[in-house]
Amino acid sequence: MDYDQNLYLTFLEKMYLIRRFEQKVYEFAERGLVFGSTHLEVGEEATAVGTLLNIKRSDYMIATHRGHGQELLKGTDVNAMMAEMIGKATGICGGRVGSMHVTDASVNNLGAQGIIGASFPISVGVGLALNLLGQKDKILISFFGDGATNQGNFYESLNMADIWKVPVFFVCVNNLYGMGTAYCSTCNIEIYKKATFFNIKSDYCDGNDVAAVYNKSKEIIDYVRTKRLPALLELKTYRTIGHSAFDKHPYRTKEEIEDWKKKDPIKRTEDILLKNGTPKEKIDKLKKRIDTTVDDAAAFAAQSPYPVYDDSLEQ
Amino acid sequence: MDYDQNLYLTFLEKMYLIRRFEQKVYEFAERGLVFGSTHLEVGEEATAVGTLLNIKRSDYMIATHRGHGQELLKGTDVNAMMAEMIGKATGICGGRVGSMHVTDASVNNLGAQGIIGASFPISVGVGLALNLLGQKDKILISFFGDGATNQGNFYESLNMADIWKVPVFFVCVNNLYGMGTAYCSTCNIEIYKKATFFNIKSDYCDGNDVAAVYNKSKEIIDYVRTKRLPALLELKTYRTIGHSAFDKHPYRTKEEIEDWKKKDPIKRTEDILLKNGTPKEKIDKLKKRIDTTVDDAAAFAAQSPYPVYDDSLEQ
Amino acid sequence: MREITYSEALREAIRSAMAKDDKVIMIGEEIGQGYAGVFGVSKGLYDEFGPKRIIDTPIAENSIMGAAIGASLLGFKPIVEVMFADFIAVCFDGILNQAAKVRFMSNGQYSLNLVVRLPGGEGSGTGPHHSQCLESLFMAIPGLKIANPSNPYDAKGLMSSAIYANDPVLFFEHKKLYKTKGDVPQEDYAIPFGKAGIARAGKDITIVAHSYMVSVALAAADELYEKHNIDAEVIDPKTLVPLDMQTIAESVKKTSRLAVVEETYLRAGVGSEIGSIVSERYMDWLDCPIKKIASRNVPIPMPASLVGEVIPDKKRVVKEIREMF
Amino acid sequence: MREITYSEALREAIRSAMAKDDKVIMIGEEIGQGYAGVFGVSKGLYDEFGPKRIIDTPIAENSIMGAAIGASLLGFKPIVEVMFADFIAVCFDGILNQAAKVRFMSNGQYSLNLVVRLPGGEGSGTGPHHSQCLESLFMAIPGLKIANPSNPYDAKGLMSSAIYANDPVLFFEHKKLYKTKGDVPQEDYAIPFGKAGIARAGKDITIVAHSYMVSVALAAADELYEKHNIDAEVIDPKTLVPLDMQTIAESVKKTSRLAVVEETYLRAGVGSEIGSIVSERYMDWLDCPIKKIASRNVPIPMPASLVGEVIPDKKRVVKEIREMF
Ligand SMILES: Cc1ncc(C[n+]2csc(CCOP(=O)(O)OP(=O)(O)O)c2C)c(N)n1
Ligand SMILES: Cc1ncc(C[n+]2csc(CCOP(=O)(O)OP(=O)(O)O)c2C)c(N)n1
Ligand SMILES: [Mg+2]
Ligand SMILES: [Mg+2]
Repeated sequence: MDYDQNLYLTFLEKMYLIRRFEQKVYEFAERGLVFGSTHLEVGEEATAVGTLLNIKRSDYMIATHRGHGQELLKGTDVNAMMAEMIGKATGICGGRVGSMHVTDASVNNLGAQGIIGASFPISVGVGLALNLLGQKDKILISFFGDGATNQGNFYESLNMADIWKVPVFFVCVNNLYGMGTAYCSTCNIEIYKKATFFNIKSDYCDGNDVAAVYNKSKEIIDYVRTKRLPALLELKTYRTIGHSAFDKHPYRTKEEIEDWKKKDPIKRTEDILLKNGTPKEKIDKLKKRIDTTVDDAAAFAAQSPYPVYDDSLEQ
Repeated sequence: MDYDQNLYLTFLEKMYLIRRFEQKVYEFAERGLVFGSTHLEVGEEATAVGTLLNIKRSDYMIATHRGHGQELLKGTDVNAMMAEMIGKATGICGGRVGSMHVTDASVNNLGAQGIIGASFPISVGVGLALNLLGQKDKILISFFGDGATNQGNFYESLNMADIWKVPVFFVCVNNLYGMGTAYCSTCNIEIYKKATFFNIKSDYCDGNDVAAVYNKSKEIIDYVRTKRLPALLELKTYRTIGHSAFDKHPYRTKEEIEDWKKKDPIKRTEDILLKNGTPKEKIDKLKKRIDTTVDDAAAFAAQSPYPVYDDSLEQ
Repeated sequence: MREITYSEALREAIRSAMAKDDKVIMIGEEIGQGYAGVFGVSKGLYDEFGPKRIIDTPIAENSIMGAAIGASLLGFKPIVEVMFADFIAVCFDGILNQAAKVRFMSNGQYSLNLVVRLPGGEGSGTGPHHSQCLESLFMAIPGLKIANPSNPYDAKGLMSSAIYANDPVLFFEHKKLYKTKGDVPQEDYAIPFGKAGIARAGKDITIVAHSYMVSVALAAADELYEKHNIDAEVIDPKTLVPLDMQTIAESVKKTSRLAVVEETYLRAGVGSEIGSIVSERYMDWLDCPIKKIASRNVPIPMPASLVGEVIPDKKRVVKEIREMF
Repeated sequence: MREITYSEALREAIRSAMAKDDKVIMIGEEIGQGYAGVFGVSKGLYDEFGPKRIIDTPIAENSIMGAAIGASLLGFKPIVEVMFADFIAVCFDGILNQAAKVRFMSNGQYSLNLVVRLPGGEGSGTGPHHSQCLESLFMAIPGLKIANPSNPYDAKGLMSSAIYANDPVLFFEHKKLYKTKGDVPQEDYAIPFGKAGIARAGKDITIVAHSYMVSVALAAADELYEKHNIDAEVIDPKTLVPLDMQTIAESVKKTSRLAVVEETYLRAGVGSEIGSIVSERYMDWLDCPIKKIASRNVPIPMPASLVGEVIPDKKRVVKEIREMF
């Protein structure tokens, strides 16, 4: 693919949005305003951006517990996202469920599960429904982590995806760990290979190279969309922060973390832009704009009221 | 392997025992004496016999819902087996649970599950325990059907078996159907291949050829026992009767059934014995002896009392 | 009126909904080409609606439930057949953590039309893995509705409602009822959730029973009336969630006595819930302590000699109720 | 006496059993090399006992439960940590259909020593998938025991008993209790199952509460006493199965009033069970209707503004109990 400045500026804008958004979430968490735990994806932003820039608003999505980027990229309003993070009534789910469980029907985001592995069978069901509807265009993009692929559900659902031929794009964000457990200590098989067992088109790429993710996804999404068949893409990446906001991640070495920080997808993209002649001022301006968007969202969230209990919630 | 008349006579004796035992169970069922449903394995007898003749009494076993042969071959007393079939107090489980759930601790039969797929994780646990005990000899033989291999548990447990290196011999009795559903309509992968995905030694053979089953099992059991590693064997066979006693099996063609009846493992073994010079009278005598054993067991069962409820059962 | 079986009544409701609304589909093991349902409920539907509407699956309960949840999120109205209610344990996460919580967690952005058919109860020796009555467990999970028809008429009417309930419905059927017959109108009708029925009017004691136990309670009531001069009112809640406490209360007000008869277990059973509500709200109306007549806390055995002691039967109901007078 | 936390008390019981009996093992996610348990319970145990006794697993709850059941069949005494109680749904079949039924189905040939540790309850916004109190569901499953320590002393003593209970024990812990401190003897001791404790003696009303709600009930009792002249007796059952109805009954006999406070749901909750038993057997002793004070039937929300309305707090307990006088 030829170098396209505008595309790289979009990569940068979107990844920077996620980074800034999560920095704000972290600040809120430090101030004790985030209920429960929140899972940030610092270092992994290229995975959401590279894939979802190829996905239409009318496509469906199932995100993960580490899904802020996925949810923002699918198109959810930044203000409503931010308000949800701190449990405000103006949040996209009325503030009921917070960071881990964002659903946004207006952009066909079907909801993230706090139960690792639960999304696989549901994804098959969504694919089945698309088939039954005779859909020739819409697909589902279904995200999950490396750790999730050890749940029996994963394999079972891949088999179902194969025999029912569902138009589902399975995207594994492989950040090498599930909490404190290295994937390689839990399974001897590379993740993308697991799908090939089930005759499902499967591939992998550097998840910190946003252009690579973008190009690979474009190709696979095209396959899923036109062939109406499942496919899987494994994105190798790394979270340079802890599993949840205040996890000190002692299970990883400093060196490993520092190594990966050097591969930061945002930094890499900026470098490419600069190298290709984009003026630094242009980049600064773009960032400034995002900063304002996020600051405004934070202000909006902070000023919003908490939800009020009402008896109609009883079931 | 050289032809060994005694071995073939043993094959015949054991397979004929299972066949006669199940004919009696069917008779009891016709008379309304079997509670619930019972799953017969007419046509599949070579799978239990060929494998379990290589298994020691001190080894552990997990049988299936179609497990009469497995349970008899592991060494459970025929009288106690028969009494269990019709829910008598002298049954191996006090008559409480009947045909589908035979447990016999005295021969390390850990119990059969009525829930398809439930045995896989338990098998891994038994293997784990054998490892923790530092066992250098005992292994677990764990039976299951083709249909069961579509449960997520199956794959999950194979992965665990691989990473924990458990001494478990997984034996798939592939009779081509799970109830009325052909395996080939539920999965595009051959079963023995599924284990190879997980780097587990795996093989298959004609499940109606008792000598083949015997020889292949011998080799694999030796591997599991000495290497202390998991392995899988797929035995291709067929039940020439219905799924449960009174199932009219309309989901299969007459031709298919008749074809398989020609491959009956008992008939095949008898033919080999006769061809190799064993006198027919010897075979008849052997059968007669089994007939008496089974008739006696049936009489014992019929005469035994039903269990009596007592409050100590409350939990 | 025309008599049909409980199985046929269920099928009629499903068939009619499928004919009118192509979003209604069935998903399960052996429901189409294999057995047409182990209890024959979907007989003929595969031929009529084909493999896109009557969806056979591998033995993979998690995928069955996931398929239903996913399809429901996209506007379908799936009817899942879990072959035996006991197998719901395999896909319990789909029930507890996904289906039941979709409406709440999405802040009402999504809600599910999703019927989970659960053939439960003991049926002549089906044993510990194929006999359980699990409805009391599920009462404790907010976000689910629970239907439990006791006869063909209710089976058809409750199914018609369940398909459009706009919340997941656990539809508990009973093995011993499938072949029972009763009057069922040909035309469509819906029985509302949360409205109990009076299966037998009486003045001396209120017996609440659901599913198969309604017929046991009715048989006991006959004997109590004929032999012991006790005139029992038998209430059939029809749905355990929502539960029509008003009808139960009105009956208790009249009779001053309450017994709950159930095949679910004694501990934390339906009787515990109903009994405790009555003692919370209507204690003054009671002339004697309530009585819970339920399965003893034992896994369901196979032989009749044990089953008869574990699960309530007419004899036990009569005996226990006589003790209340 | 020495004060330690609830987490430390649990660890002390486990550590001591592991040191004395090499059949005692732990199995779970992140219990060894990763987090040493998300709530730190197994801290240091991996270093002391190594990977053969503190067994880390992939994210695969079915295999965790299966590993424990299988090992237990061969004589081990596994202690499973299910990271959050909510995740038991993933391996529910292992609980309902295997573990709970082994003793019965094998006719006593096998019985399981198997402790399933279940960190439950709401903890400052843990939300719908990480906050549930599910103990009432499991009360309805014969073959399981249920322990629910409310303080460090009980945590240690009940754990010591649970490891040798000879039946599967669901050991419900509570997120809000892990860091609470209390007096705990250094030496080993076991608290028997089925023996309730009197957390506060009183004469005017019996409040039954378990797990974290004991402290809420105690705080409410203090306020009731100081501000409203109501002297409440607080009973902590310690184990819900077996349940010590005798201690509860003796208290009710004395106070003539009963309230049950719980974080489990109102519908089919612990209060339903206890309330119904009291009205069955001890109705005459009651001066007023029983009261069930429980979580409202809503999935557990994240923000405090909603949680405070769903789960009982001191204010609600005081208010509801005052209404009983
Ligand atoms: C069924 C279940 N088991 C365990 C957990 C606890 N848990 C939350 S996130 C997580 C790690 C998931 O790892 P992975 O899938 O690689 O995603 P990542 O967090 O690395 O993005 C675990 C174990 C859970 N939420 N659900
Ligand atoms: C979890 C679960 N789902 C469904 C069933 C119903 N069922 C009993 S046997 C059976 C078929 C099993 O097929 P297979 O594993 O091939 O064994 P086979 O009966 O052919 O010997 C099914 C679906 C069950 N018992 N448990
Ligand atoms: Mg990961
Ligand atoms: Mg089969």
